[in-house]
Amino acid sequence: MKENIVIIGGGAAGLEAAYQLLTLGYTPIIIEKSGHLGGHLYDWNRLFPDMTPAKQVAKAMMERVKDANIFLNTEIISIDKKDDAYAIVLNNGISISCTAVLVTTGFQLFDAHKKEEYGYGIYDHVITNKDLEGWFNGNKDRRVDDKDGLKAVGFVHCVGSRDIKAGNSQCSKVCCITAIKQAIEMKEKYPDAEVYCFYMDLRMFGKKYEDFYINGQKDHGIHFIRGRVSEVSENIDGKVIVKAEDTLNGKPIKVTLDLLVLMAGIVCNSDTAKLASALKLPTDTDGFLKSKDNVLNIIESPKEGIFYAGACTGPKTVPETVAEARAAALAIHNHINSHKSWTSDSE
Amino acid sequence: MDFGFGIAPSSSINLDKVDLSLYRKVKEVEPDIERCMACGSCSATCPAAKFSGMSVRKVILGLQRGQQKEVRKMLSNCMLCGKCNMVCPRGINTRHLILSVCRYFDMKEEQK
Amino acid sequence: MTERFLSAYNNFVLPFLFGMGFVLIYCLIAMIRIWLQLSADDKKKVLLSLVNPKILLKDIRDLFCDCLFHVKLWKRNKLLGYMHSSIAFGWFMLIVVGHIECFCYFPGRLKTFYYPIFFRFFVAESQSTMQGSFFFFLMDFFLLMVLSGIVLAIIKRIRSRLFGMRRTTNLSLTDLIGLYSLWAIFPLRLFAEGFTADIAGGSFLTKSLNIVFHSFLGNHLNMLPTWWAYSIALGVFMFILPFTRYMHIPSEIMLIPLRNAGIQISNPRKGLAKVMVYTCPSCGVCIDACPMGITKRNNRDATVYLNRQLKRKNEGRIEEISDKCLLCGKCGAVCQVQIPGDKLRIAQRSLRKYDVSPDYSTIDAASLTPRAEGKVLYFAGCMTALTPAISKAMESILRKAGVDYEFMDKDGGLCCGRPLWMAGRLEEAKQLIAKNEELINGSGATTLLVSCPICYRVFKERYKLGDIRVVHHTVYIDELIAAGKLKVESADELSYVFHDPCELGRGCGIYDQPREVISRMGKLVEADKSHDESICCGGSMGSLTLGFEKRQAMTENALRNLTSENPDAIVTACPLCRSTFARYADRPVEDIAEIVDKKTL
Amino acid sequence: MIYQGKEKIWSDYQKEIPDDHWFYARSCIRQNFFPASEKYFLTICRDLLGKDICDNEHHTTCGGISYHSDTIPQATAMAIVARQFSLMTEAGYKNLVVSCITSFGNYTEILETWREFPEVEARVREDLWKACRREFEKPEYVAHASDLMYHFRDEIAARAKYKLVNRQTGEPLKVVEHIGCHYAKMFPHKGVGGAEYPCVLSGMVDSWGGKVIDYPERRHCCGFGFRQYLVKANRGYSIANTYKKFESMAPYHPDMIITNCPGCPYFLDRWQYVIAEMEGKTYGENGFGIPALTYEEMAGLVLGYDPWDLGLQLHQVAIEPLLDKMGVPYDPSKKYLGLNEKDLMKPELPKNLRCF
Repeated sequence: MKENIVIIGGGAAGLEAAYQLLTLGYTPIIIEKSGHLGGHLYDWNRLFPDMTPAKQVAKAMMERVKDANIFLNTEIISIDKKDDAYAIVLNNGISISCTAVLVTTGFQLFDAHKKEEYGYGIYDHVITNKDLEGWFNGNKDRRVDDKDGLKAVGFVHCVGSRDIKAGNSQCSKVCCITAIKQAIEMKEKYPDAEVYCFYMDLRMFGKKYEDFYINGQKDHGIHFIRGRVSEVSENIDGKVIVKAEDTLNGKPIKVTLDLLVLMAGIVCNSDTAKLASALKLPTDTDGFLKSKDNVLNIIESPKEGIFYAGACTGPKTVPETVAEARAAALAIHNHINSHKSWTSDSE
Repeated sequence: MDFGFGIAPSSSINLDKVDLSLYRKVKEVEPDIERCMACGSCSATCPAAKFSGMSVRKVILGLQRGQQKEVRKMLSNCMLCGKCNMVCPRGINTRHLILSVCRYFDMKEEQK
Repeated sequence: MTERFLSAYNNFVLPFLFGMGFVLIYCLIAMIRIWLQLSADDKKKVLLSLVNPKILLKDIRDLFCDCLFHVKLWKRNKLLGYMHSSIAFGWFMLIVVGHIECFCYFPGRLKTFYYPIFFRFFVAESQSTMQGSFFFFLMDFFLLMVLSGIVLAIIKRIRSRLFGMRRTTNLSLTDLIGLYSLWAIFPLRLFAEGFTADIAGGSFLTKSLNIVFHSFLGNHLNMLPTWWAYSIALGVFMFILPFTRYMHIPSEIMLIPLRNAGIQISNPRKGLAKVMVYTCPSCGVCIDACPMGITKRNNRDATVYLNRQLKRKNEGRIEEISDKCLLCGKCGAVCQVQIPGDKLRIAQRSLRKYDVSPDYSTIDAASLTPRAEGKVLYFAGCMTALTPAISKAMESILRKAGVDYEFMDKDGGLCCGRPLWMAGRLEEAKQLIAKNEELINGSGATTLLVSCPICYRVFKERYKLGDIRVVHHTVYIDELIAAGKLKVESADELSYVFHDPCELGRGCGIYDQPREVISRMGKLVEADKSHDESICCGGSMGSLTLGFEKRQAMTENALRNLTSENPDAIVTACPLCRSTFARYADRPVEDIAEIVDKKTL
Repeated sequence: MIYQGKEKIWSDYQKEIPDDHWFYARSCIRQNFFPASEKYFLTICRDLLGKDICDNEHHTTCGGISYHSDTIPQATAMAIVARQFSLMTEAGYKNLVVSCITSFGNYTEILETWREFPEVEARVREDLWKACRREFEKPEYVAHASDLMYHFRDEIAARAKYKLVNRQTGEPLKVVEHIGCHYAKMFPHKGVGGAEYPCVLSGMVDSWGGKVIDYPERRHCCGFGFRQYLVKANRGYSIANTYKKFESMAPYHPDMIITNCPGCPYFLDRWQYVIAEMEGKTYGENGFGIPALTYEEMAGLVLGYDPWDLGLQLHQVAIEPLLDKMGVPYDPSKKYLGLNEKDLMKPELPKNLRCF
């Protein structure tokens, strides 16, 4: 089959869709702006709920798309609709004409610097969820000072999520479970450490998430404090002092920590916005791409021939993303078939 | 010199300094205490709540925050009826918890 | 009969005499100590009971039925019953007949203690008489009886399953010594009397053995050593008896009059409780009966182990066993010596010191007192607030029957005090009971209707409510139907099994009325184990330490027992049993009130 | 502490401050607490730097103190502010420099309210016209006097006679900077460096040779809190706040505190005496307190003005140890001599807090 299908973004959604399209007999083109495939999986260490190594997942997904056309370090210069097809010009000089475009541009993490009161980039021992995954992956990080082991570690949920003033009213969905996962991992590394999770709500919606939470409480003794951290400061030893309200107690609370981890939320990828304006794709009230229908048709854009999968339409977990990618591949297949019958009819 | 006022005590709880000895003792004999998710079912069903503000949820939280005095006050009208035990969705043995708090509570420590 | 020795003495009697002397002195001291531990009230009660012919008669009957005939055990297990009564009664008769024999021939020798025991050694049969053969026959007969019991005991030790026992206790070293010395006594006696049968005479057993011996042992040289062995076995047994489970033999003799005098356990280590603990024969019947036993790790938490640990003063284990128990009372129901395991545990729990003690004096009773002049006062209890189907059904029944009633704790009330009592917080429970008495007595009601057996038990046992009648709803409904106030619409084809709640059945002895009611509603089937052997639902508040997950296996086991006849629904009469069973049951679980409400006009 | 991180934030919160032609709005309480501060603001700007600053005797309180003490509604404060603006307009100025932090907050809040709700502004204009036949233009720029000082910090540094350096050790002085709550907490973009890590004072300290210390309770209120102090029943909370701040900064052993608010230097200064009386605790070296200065007083010291002319004898906490560290000469005998050598009388010395 000669139909060109362009997948924008080589993360979990892009890779899964490409694999499904390959099995359907197409040769999709993956355009990836970075130098590697796998998206955020590449930076992550282990995935909830079964602690699967992210590398292993990414590798399995990459293995299966070897036959696709893959452009790494590539960005789209322009994209235009020409008749029934889309003409795409890439920064490496290549032009592609394609029948269907699958947007799998995913998400980016909220820039934790913006929550100035948490002092990310200012205090010596404040890091983000992603930094911690990097550290789990073996990256050196001066901020994680574990020379004498860590005695107290805190996790701040909802950093840049459910925060109108930070420009994101939505819940990022995965941070609660990620925080508990990381808290458990820290407790496994430092069994004597006191680990605190500062949360507003715990949204344990997914498979085995609640079990994770109970494990975190019972087997690991993680302290869950319902209250959003209001301010962070540093004491003379360079330790982090966190203040919050213990809302279940109605009292302010203060604790000194060796490490504070900010659970930066999920926001729409800034490159997606560029793409959206080039294609005149509408964005939804949450800042993510707007689907044709948020109930029945999350994977189609309002524009014919443009499809969505994964976190470009909102925060999602990996399995949700993978499921959407499969659905999108099938929708593209159906689109091309109906398109063909329509063109052959008119001939 | 008498200024007619004094330095108001802080209402803030400093987790670095909080006295968790009672909490730890109770946790040893009733480890399920950790499983509380503060749903408040126990407080809502408690027949002693209207007399002494009894709430197992608050008792657990109070222990975790070193608020022994408040805990003691709440326990003063507990009738050990076991309703909290029945409603707890996390299966915490609240009666054993309450008895253990009463048992290991150190009056001398509180009077200090 | 003539005496063989002028001195009427031989050194071999010494082991027996030492053992006998020791055990008698030991028991005497123990008895005095127990007596001193009794409260003045209890002492008075016991003394009065001993001059009350009715109680005295009961004491004697109990002594024979329990100690010698093991009537209870016969009912439960014929083989075990025979084994125990053959040894106890046979031995008892050997002693009695032996003394009578001695009294007939040499009454002057009775005072030597050993003479009647070793009678056959000291005498020679001068002429064969009818009287002599009669005694010879009786003695051989009872010896055979005991020996048959010993044979059974040895088989039981090797293959306990043959006797229908799944689990039994592990014996301690002293118990083993006691056991083996006990086993040895009677074969040795047989041998000893066998050797002397040609001199002192004998009957079918000893005489025959004597002939057998003579066929290959020509002289009497073997005689003295066997009598020595017999005496040593007796001496060892009696010497070690106070340190073994066989202490139950003298203890039970003391327990029977104490219990019949109606005194109660107050301290788990003193007085009545102490006698009870020593009366425990470590038979282990309670191990199979214990509902916690379904989980292997709870096997060593049955009452027999509590008694053992109380004897050993192993505080850690005593506390663990006491706190874990569901207080269902089944161990007491099956116990051969009727040791109330639940009461022992409550007494043990009551010893604990608490730094925080509740104080209910600030609760304003006046504002809580219901107005129910001349009415029936319905008390649903705390638990029923969580199973509102019961109180709704009960109200509906009362309306249908035209009963003028007042719902005492519709908007919540005070706890009845039973949970505190079970937790061993007796003083606090009494405070709460006093508060509730104030409310109920102030209400002007004539009847206190209770639908929770937990409340019912404490109302019955501990409340002073004057003329107010306390009645459980199972009984009350039965009365309403019998009086024609409630009309049963139609009995249906469905079959129901009734679960006897611990507090209602074993606790208050109510078994028949609920069955009477149910049989009017549909077909009543019985569970595998029911009435006083019904199995606790596992939800009991009696246990202080058993967590939620640990109870699941118990509930499932109780459900298996209830559904042995595959009933369509399970009926109970306790809100706690109802909600506990409902959690895991594969068929409807309902309170008796709900069924009645559905089926009556 | 990662300095580059703060610099990045500061770059996001820079505000435009014109060089010249300002209408000066004085503070009602500063003139009483630390009268020399406002005088030396004018001296430094006008005489030293040659700037045009208009000081108008007809202006009144801005109403901020009553507004924050819940004694007047915002409408009243708006009418007062409108009159101040009309004075500025009449004087021919477009830039407003405000001496008081609460005034600065008050002006900012009112201007932002008018921006959001133009009908409120129209109403205020009508009220002002009806009341006193005045009209006004809104200021083009509103700066706090410390913004201006921050703006001129390098020019002052170039003229400095003394540095914020310990003469004996050569080490920079450890300076606690305390920003008034109403400076940027309400509108972070109106303050130099934003609300979380303001650099208006730390910029001056850096520029004049000192070292800012960042302690955990840096953001906390000085304890004045208007009603917290003004209502005696609440006064325990007021001092509790101050106490908390001192406890938090104590491990750093600061040499001085500088502030840009009228209430803060007053309470950070006077409460040290009260804490010493109540708790027996002092926070400076050798039983002294930590001097709490206004930024003008600090600038005056750096520029070499006489400490007594700067009014430093009006502080409760003895200033002498700081002067000794900086090497600023002073005549102890003239400490309590006022204008024309009038005897101000030496106050009674406190029991626990060491003073001269």
